[in-house]
Amino acid sequence: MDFFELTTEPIDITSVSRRVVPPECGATVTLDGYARKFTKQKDDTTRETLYLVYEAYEEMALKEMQKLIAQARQEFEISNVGIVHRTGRLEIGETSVVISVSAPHRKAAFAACEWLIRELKRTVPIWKKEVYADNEKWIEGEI
Amino acid sequence: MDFFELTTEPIDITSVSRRVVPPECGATVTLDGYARKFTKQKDDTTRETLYLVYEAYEEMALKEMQKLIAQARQEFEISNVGIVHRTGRLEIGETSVVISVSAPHRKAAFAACEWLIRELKRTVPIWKKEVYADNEKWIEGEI
Amino acid sequence: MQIRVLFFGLTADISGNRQIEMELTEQRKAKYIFDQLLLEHPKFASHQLLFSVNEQYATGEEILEDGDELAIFTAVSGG
Amino acid sequence: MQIRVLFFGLTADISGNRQIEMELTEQRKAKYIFDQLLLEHPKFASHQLLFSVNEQYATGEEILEDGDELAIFTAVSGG
Repeated sequence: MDFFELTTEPIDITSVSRRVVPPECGATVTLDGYARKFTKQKDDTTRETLYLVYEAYEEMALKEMQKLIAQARQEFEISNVGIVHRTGRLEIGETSVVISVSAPHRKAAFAACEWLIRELKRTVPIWKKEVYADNEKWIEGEI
Repeated sequence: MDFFELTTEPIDITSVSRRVVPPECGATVTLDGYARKFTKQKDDTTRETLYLVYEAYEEMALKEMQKLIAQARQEFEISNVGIVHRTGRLEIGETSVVISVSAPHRKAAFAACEWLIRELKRTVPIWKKEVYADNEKWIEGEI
Repeated sequence: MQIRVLFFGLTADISGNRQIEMELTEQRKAKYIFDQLLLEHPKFASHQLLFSVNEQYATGEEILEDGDELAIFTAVSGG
Repeated sequence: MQIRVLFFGLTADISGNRQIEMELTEQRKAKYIFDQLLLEHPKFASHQLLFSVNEQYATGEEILEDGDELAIFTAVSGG
């Protein structure tokens, strides 16, 4: 069973990755994305982030995740996919997104997981705000 | 901090993957390998495995894991690596190996994790025995 | 006919709204609404914006119907 | 001089041992021991075997010293 969820609660990586395991499978690959403490600015200085806020267009985000999983299934020989993205306030180091992909052969699981996170960052309507000591900034992706 | 361990206890994926997270990092990729219930035989029939037994040449296995991590650090721009392999009796679906790699850029984490599991299966002295209803078999790798 | 427009993140900050209702007296393409919002909020112009109609990415060529839900937002940055 | 040979998995099953001690009266290469074990256990011949000396993969050319730990095992299958 595939699944795709938004949550405001901390994400437990094990529970995500174990939910995609079917009995015939050999490997699960999991991407755990989390907040950086220091980010490089355009002028090459680094800035310390205090915490982050993620905001989602929830209904559309879930639809886009579902589309990504459908596309991944066409492109890669995979068994199950689980995607959980957190929203709301996140402390540094807390997991913002987990993507787990199980497959009979691990090569497909690696390829699909890497493809899914790249596409998620490009298409799923979720936005990140970095909050600094004296300021805050909505991060804009690249089109 | 890198780490590499053998354990006879169940492996908690979250605790492995979180241990490799440094504050400057952006992503951790984790490979979760587990026992298949059905394995294809050379004559193309499938066989049901009841449980597995992993045996390790422990001191050498740890040395080989350490070498793999050192090689991975030379080849890929990664932050930390954690490898935990379980030994003893494992039930179907239980995790036999977890490899977590953190990196500033997820591409390197994916590449290094895939490389590490491939090399681990080739070089680290651990053996798997599949136990069937009427029989059992030590699995031999490929040289 | 009435449509709804949603804003998120930066576009919500700039517009000062998370959601507005708009009345249309004749049939229009989505582009008509998006252009109007760009005029109303000049600060939008300095950002790469994306649009959606009924929770699907939109080109602007979509013919609007009563009850449609539009959204305008900056390039996504989740993950 | 005395050396130790370890067996794992299939080689332990075939040899009926997990560990044996061997006496050497003169200096030998590791190959000498491995060849002797292959002779002693003809079933080894139908498997692809790997060897180690002091927890390092061995070619057989290693000159043995007192207290060395050798091992003989099938191609690994962890993961």
